[in-house]
Amino acid sequence: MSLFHATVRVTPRPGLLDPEGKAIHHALESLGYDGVGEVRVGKAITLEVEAASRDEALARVDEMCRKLLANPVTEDYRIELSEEEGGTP
Amino acid sequence: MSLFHATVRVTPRPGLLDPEGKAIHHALESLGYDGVGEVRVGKAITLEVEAASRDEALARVDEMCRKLLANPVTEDYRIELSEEEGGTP
Amino acid sequence: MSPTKTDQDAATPEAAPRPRPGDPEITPEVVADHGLSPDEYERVLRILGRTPTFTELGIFSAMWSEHCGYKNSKPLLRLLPTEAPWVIQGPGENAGVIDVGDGHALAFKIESHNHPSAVEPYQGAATGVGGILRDIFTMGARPVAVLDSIRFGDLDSGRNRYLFAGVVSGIGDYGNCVGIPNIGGEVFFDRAYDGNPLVNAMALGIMKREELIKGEASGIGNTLMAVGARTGRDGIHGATFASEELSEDADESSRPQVQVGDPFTEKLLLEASLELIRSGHIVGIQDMGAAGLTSSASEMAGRAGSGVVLEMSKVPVREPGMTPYEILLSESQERMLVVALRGREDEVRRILEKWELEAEAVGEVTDDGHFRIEENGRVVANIPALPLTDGCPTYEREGVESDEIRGLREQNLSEVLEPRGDLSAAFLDLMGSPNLASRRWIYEQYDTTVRTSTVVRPGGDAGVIRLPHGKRGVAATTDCNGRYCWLDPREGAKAAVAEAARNLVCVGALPTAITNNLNFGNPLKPHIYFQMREAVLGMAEACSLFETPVTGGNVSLFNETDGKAIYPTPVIGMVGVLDDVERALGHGFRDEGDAIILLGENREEIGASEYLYRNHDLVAGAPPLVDLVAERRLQHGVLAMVQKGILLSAHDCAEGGLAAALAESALADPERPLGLRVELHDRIAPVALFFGETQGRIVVSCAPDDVDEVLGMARNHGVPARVLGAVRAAEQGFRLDAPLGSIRVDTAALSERYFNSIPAIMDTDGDLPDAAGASHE
Amino acid sequence: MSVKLRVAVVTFPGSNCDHDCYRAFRLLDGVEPEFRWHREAELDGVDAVVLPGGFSYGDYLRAGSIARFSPIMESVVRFAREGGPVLGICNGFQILCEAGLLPGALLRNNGLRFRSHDVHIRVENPGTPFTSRYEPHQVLRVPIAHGEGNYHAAPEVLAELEGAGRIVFRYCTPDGTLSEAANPNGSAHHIAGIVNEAGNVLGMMPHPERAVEPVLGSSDGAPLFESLLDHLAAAAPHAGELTT
Ligand SMILES: Nc1ncnc2c1ncn2[C@@H]1O[C@H](COP(=O)(O)OP(=O)(O)O)[C@@H](O)[C@H]1O
Ligand SMILES: [Mg+2]
Repeated sequence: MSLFHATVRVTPRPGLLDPEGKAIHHALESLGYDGVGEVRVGKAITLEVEAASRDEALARVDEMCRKLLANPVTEDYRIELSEEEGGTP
Repeated sequence: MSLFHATVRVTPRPGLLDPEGKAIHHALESLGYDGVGEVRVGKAITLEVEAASRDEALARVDEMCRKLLANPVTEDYRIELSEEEGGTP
Repeated sequence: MSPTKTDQDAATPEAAPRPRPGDPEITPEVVADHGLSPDEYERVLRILGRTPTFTELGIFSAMWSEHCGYKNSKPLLRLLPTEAPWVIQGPGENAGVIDVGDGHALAFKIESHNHPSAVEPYQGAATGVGGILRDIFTMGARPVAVLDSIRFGDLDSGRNRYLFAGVVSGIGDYGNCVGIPNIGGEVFFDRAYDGNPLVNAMALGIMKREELIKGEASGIGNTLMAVGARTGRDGIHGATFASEELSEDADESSRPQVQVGDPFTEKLLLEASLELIRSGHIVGIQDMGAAGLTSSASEMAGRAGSGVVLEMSKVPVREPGMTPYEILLSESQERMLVVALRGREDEVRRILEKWELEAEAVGEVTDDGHFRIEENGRVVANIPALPLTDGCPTYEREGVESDEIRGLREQNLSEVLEPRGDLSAAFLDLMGSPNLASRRWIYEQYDTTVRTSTVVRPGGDAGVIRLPHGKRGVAATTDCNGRYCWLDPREGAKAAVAEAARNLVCVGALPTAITNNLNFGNPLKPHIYFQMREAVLGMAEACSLFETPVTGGNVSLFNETDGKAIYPTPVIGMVGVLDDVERALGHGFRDEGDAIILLGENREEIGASEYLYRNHDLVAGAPPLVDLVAERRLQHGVLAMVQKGILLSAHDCAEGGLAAALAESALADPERPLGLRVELHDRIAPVALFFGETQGRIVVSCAPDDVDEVLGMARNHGVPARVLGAVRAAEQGFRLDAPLGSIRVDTAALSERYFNSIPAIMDTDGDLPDAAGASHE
Repeated sequence: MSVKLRVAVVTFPGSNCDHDCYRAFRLLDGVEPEFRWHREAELDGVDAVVLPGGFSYGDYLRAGSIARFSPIMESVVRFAREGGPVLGICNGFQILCEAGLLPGALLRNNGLRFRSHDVHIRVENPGTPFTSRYEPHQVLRVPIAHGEGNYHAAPEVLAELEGAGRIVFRYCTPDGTLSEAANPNGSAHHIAGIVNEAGNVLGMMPHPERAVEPVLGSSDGAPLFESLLDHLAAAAPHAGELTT
């Protein structure tokens, strides 16, 4: 068993209004930053999972996403995985 | 000027309580996932910035983080940058 | 200045702890870093009969901080009246308790979280609400309402907008999640609070009289259990920190002291605690608040006259490798210390488990009167409990009034009394001042109706909730005008008490008791100590006369940034009782044609007013004087009228004066603003007549048929009264006429100004969900 | 001996309107509300289920996302599929969506802030078990108190809701007009409450249980609970067999 470090990025689905992203965009503008394109805000959930292999770890986290971490009606997700101790992203 | 695509990852500072992470951890456990280590929840903010160079883009986003995107008292941030069209991460 | 307590016995030498490997050595610098003066350290040496260990030094430092030890305020607090037949629990416990009839007892208290909120407004304010709720439910009472009294610098600064937005959402999110309605509060903006916002939260709880429980560690051999959230490294030395001035780089240096609140855990802890208290398995319970485990354990021992021993390795921690020092001084939120009957530990655990929380036995009650700390069986601290909790030196200092402030108070204001420009325009402008405009933007972020007991929501003179079963109710309000207190602390404090009581009678409640939050600057400065002393004396005088004893409160000193102090701000949180909540009255006019009556007298006072600040950028002149006896007659009179059921509305005149009070009553229902026509015959300067903040005035309305009765009752109570005019339809405008000037504004324009001013400031920018505006300008 | 109808009010960790719902039923005759802890597995013969408001599991992650895995939810889903009336208010609505008993999702309010005040809602469908005592297009005044009430669903789902009369309440002005200003959270089609296809599961963001007595400012919510009891009384032949 190895320990894997996962980051799950949950983002509002394209086309869905993201009022928080809009508010940040607006604030950046009023702070004088122009040329800032669309801003979108999602969640980044980091967790550690034990699994025998990278594939197994991925499968487990994917299941967690489908069940709990993301709402399929409104959100997409993406998983990044790295093995603890010298794992590569 | 090129367009850069930035992802800012904002995470609660180590040592600070992350009640949301705690609740998710608890939920994963009661769904039968064991061996899930600490869960922490942060934000992932994506935005596009125009800049003459990669360094300039980084500097701009860094400033945005300090001014607005991250709360210096409770959050750390990390910036990932990629140039639009064929940029490398 | 001299310490006022005699020294206590030294600790028994045989149990003396040895220094822990890795702990810093005790040097004069280390002592100074812990905020102890050389004299205070001398006293520590005498109490212990030896050099303290590092752990012990930390314990003394926290317990003898201003926040826990009340070094500079205790002698002053003794001047306050604390007794009445209806007081069940006065100062000294987690919260005061009064009898409110029908077998119900009301626990209530106010608490400040000023410093944490200055550093991190959202979490600072949220954890402030969490802390005050725990003070209530550790008494055995179910929290039923929250109020918040908050102050900021002017909103033209992005930093102040950021603090204001963060504080309001922190208060809201926490209380909303736990499910406690917010029923009122106050907010005030003035440059005196730049860099030093005040965040005072008050909570009320209801229990049956016999359910009262105290924070005492009694019963030798009983088990101390840590309950609720785990202990982390957050907020270490918060109590000491709260007792120092903020400096320019406060944000940098105070990072590790930020505590993060978890209202969800609080809600579980609330239910579990009430269940525990009712179960009979425990004899005492206390919040691990300021100075965490240290203060809760030593105070519980101190109150019971017992001792305690705690084993550090048993305390559930969030992070590995925490030292006893860290565990003892952590201010992690949502934790409790419980004294369980010996042998009932499993029953306690079962109750906590049901609520998905932990309970761990961490020590026991002893008979040796010592606060003893062990780490894997090795003694790391051993301090006599009583000298630790009660032996903190207290200081009576000399107070001297500042010449500058006296000068401002005595400033001649006759020039500003001359009308300048258009009174109507001045009035419209004034009603858009953040100090007078509708506070809807704030309280619409607060759940005000959860628990289905809120009879009068925020927006009126005081909030009202009904008690379970039957018709009785409780009303509450917070009040204090810092400008009045700055210019004249004694009069200002009296005015705060008087206004609070006035607010309560307006909704039909009999004022019964107060809690207070003394927010001041650095008490070591004579002119600040003068403010404290004068304010306490004014408060004492008013409370005695109104028969509203003080059952508890909080002191927050050192509210200074770079040497500049806030206004002295002794916030009054007052509660009152209603026999029948169906009689509770609102402040809004009802219908066209209703008569508008003024109770009380107009005087030519303009000092310390919002008008002066806004129009002349001036905080000067004498604040309005309170005639306490006349005030009491007025309050009795209004209460009698409300109880008789002949009034349709009642509203007191406060900031912004008579014109503002009339406008607030006319605009009470945003969906149905009303107009009015009022004629005044006072031959006093119009700015004073319209905008002066003379005390002791209440605007009431009644049906035309009841005018004679209202005037008659006023006469019987010795209250000056006269009909001012009548409520009109919105289309007929808002018109005030006086011999020397008049105001005529369009109701719609007035309404727009009143309701939209704060949103217009806050909803543009500088008010993002998180760190917006955090950058220093 | 009169037999009382039984209504289960489910308490999740973090629920805070459970007592309010309980009380709303308590004010009526012929019904016995009972609290059910979320860990109980069985509903055990109750006539209706209420998922109350609050912050189950702190609303962490997404409102309702964790509560829907509570042990009792399996029974609630079964009960609903068998046609039993289920009422989800505020957080209860969010849980119903997360559990898939109702379509769509509740997003963060478009103004990004928690909103707590009275709103007006229009009864769009008086033909449900929860609304029979209301007139068509009757306007009610009830409080809201939520941070995530912005109803969202795919266009085809919205079309289906519209077409089948499954939108039960919409936010409106006091005179019943639909307007953006009267929509407190940005909900699609001004939706304040919807039912499932069979009509027996209602989810709504406003709090009818907080508007059941004049002293609280409004009693416009009371007929909702009365409607439900009418429905249960008419549809519960088994009620006579129970013992009290
Ligand atoms: N911070 C706050 N939280 C909740 N309610 C508030 C707050 N500030 C003001 N309010 C409410 O707004 C209304 C007006 O406040 P204020 O002008 O201080 O009233 P008054 O002068 O009658 O004491 C009151 O009902 C008060 O409870
Ligand atoms: Mg006031």
